[in-house]
Amino acid sequence: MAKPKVPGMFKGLGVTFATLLATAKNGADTVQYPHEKETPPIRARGVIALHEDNCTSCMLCARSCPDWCIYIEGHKELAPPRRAGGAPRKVNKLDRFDIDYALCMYCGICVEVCPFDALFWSPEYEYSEPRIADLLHDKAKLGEWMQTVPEAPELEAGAEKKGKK
Amino acid sequence: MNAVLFASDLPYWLQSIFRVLGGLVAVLLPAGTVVYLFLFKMLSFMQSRLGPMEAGPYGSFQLFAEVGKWLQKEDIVPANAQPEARIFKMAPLIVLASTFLLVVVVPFGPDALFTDFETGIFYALAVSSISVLGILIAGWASANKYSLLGGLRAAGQLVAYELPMVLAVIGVVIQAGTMNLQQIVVAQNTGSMFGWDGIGNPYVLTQFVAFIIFMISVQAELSQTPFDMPIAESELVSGYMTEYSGFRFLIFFIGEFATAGVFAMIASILFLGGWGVPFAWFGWTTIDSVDNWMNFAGPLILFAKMMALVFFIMWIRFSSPRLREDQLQRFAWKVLIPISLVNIMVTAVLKVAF
Amino acid sequence: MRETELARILEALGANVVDSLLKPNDDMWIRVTAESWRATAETLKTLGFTYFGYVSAIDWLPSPFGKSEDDASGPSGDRDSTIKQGYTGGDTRFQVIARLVQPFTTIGINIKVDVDDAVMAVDSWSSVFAGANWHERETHEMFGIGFNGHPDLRNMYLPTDFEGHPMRKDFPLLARIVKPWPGIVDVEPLPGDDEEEGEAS
Amino acid sequence: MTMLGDRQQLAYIASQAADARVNVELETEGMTLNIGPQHPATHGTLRIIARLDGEQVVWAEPSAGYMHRGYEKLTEVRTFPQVTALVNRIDWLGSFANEVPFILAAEKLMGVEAPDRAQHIRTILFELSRIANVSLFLGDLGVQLGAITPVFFAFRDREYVLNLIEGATGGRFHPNFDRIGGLKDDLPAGFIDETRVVMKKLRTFCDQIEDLLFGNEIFQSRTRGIGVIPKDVALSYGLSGANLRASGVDWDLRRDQDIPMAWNKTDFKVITHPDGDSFARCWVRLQEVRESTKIVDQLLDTIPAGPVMAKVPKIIKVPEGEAWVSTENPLGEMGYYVVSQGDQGPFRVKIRSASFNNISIVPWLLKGVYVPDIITILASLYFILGDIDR
Repeated sequence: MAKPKVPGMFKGLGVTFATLLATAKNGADTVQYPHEKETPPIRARGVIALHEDNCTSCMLCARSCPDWCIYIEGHKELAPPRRAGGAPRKVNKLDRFDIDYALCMYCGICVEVCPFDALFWSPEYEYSEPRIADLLHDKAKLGEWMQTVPEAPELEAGAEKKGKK
Repeated sequence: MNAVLFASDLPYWLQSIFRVLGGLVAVLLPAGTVVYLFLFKMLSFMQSRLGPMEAGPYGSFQLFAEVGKWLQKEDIVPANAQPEARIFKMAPLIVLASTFLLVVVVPFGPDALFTDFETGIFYALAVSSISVLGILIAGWASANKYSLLGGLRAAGQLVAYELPMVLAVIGVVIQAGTMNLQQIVVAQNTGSMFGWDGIGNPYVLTQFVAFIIFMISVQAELSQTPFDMPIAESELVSGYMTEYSGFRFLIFFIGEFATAGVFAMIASILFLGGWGVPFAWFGWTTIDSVDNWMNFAGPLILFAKMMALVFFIMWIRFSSPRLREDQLQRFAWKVLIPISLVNIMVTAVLKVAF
Repeated sequence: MRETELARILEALGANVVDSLLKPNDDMWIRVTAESWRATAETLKTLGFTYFGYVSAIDWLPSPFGKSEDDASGPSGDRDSTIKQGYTGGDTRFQVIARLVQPFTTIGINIKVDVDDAVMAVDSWSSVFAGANWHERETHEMFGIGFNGHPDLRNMYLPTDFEGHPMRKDFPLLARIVKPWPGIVDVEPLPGDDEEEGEAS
Repeated sequence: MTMLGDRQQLAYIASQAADARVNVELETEGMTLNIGPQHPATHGTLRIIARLDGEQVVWAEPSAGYMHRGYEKLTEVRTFPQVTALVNRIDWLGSFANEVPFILAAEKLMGVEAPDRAQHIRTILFELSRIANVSLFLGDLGVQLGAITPVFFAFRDREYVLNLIEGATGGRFHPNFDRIGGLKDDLPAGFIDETRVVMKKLRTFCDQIEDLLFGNEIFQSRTRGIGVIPKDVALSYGLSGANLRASGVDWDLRRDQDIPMAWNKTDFKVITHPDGDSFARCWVRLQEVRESTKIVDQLLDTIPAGPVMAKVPKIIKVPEGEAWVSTENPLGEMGYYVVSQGDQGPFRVKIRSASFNNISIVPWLLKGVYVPDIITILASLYFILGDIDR
């Protein structure tokens, strides 16, 4: 039915009153944060997790990070040969892999550019620190984040079947 | 209260202490409930959120938390307001004083009233314009361009809207035949509509135009949203209150909502029959025949009517944008005042005819 | 559609156009002489190009601090500093570029002009297009190109007492020099051949 | 749409003349008011120096630059993927819409075109970021004029759109989802049905705002006839987007330009308004949000299957050349002039953002206006500070 031509003021009052009843009846749209927590979607870029053994300290992520917030130090050492009689392999050992989340802008270039799939996104977001220096997550901390990395979500119908990370 | 007090012939100083405590309760209690119920809860529910929920069950102690917060905040006086720091500090007290002076004349029950002025409503309207002084002083003394603009706008607006308020009240006074608020309440509850005295004769029905004008002027006196040019937060940050902090801002904040409560009480006395229910229901004929329990039920009835009126004030405040000050001045002078004059004339003619 | 439009423009501007380029279903470029800069604006406006896009400048000198991956604080001796202009050529280091559009056919045209290194100034468009006022102020403070006839050529973004023109290629980007780039190492060759001896960081 | 009757215009001019006569008599020296970088009405840190005579503005001049981050200088030392991550911080409310013209310019230089499915998803996310951007404008408009409730409706319904964008791209505000040649990933499962539900919510949001704000007589008296911009002045200042369409210029880059996006596969109305005043600009934006929801619905029905990434080498060196691409961003026409000399990063990027031109008209517009109208006009022009200062 055509809406009655009510003067604008009262239509406005009607809208606010209707919202008052709606909120009273079926609850507010807001989430009471500390008590109820909203789960972020699977792909949310919360924190970067490092899978240490994949990393060969090839510095690709450090070079392509726009904010230069990845600091990597490694050294070369001899690792036992793969095959029994083969020569010992020279392997890059990772000493230090820090990401400074005070500088990071969560663009995701490092995760994408890493040729060895050592970096993953995890939707974890509750890691704020009172001291800004503690935002420099070292290798161990980044390793801990690995447990929170979810499986890649399955894709919408009609998508090519190659779910990248 | 008078009867109770006089009967036990307490020394005069003890009576005045009771009166002071009664005044505090009569002003702060409505202010507290209005702030909690409307500003915290109703506003949030109208915006599909729950409002404060942390302090106490359903956020009931939020107001005490806020008061605590403001009290422990530093009370800053701007540097270049130093020469008139005394005046700067005095401004909020003037605004709050006008509220307390206003509540003195409000009757809560047949005997439960502070004073019974013969010219009650005349005194109330005169006293309510003191707050304009406080706001102008606050705007000027803060030595800040935005509060100066806010203060000047407030001066223009509050003066402009006192006229229609006074003229609306004259309509009621003509119909009631007296300026004494107690008599106005009695007149409304003993009168009868066309012979049927089922609901007494609340002036909201016969004086409906005056009621609308009075409510609009109250909205403007409190500088609530359609008329909140003085505290236009999107332009003047918060008008004359910008430079205040700590418990001075608390006084302004409490003043704003206490005045809303007290004005709503006066409006309910003038138009909705104040503390009384139609006397015919209980077979009372005059004020002396009203039973004693009315002294306790009266304040509650007045409180309920006041909350209903404040609901309307706040409802309009939360859902309408702001008028520009030349538009609201034009609205006051060219629309409200002529209509209230016409209303006075019509009431006078009808008063003479019947 | 664009061909006829370009022909109409060339015939209207006549000698002022030094060079023009039309990329099929892409865009049109013309380069005009410095003296005819304001005249071009007026004639184009009469030809229907009433929508003012922008006015800016390009500094064609390759940056002495090297490309994004090189080490900015290192010596800049071996980097080539030959100036190569883009479309419709040009022979000076600085070029002012502007864009106008016909609102109803959305045909746009990019107009370039060479800024003589000695003079470092071009006529101002603010009398023809009011929007050019701000753009020219920004170009002046960023590149140091003067605009004759501009009402007030104050700084748009930078503080009034800022010396130097940041968008010039030889203006150092301090962030790169102050903080050494974490990737300055003899970079490990791409992971394909891991036998090759590479000194890690 | 009501024509602004010439009676109304005459009344407005008469009232201005009357005030002018009054001012001449009581010649008071004016007051310079800094609507400073720290002010609730400027979306970000814009400072307006206004010389007042009483409540009326004699002369006003915005001074930008408090948020200047030097984007064009930064792009000279960044590679193309890094610039995409950088560039969606210019107009941070509709940030996916910033990446698209830059990536299209790079693709035009490379001679690569994104596959059909990628173009569809790009257009959907483009329209979603427009809805997120403009719905916040509708709420914020209420706050500028004093109504408290619309802004909460705006934030509540915009949250659904942001959750959609986060679900698909990973970032609510800075998706960084575009790559040269296509998109980083495909849509997560269940995205299409969720979007349809959200679009219905957005339409009810538009009706609520229309009842709450646009129908209100006070709102109309505050915005009709305020800040009137005639058509030719708008064109010569280079205004774009809803500000231009509200002055009666029927020009929408989505319909009039053929760029490799999926707009030409949908039919939508381009809304114009003859008055050119503040009310017209706000009204045009409200209708555009409704049109955007219709566009997204049509696109959701016609998404083709297929890959989302064209054949592009991993390390991209864009061949030499210059390209200009501009799209109809939520704030207006945003264009990139990318000059590349065959490296991993661009040689020079000229970022033509919409709000820079939209705000350059403010000195002309604010002459002889009341102080509250400054806020109304700024609200109706709708600029984002990052867009002005780059």
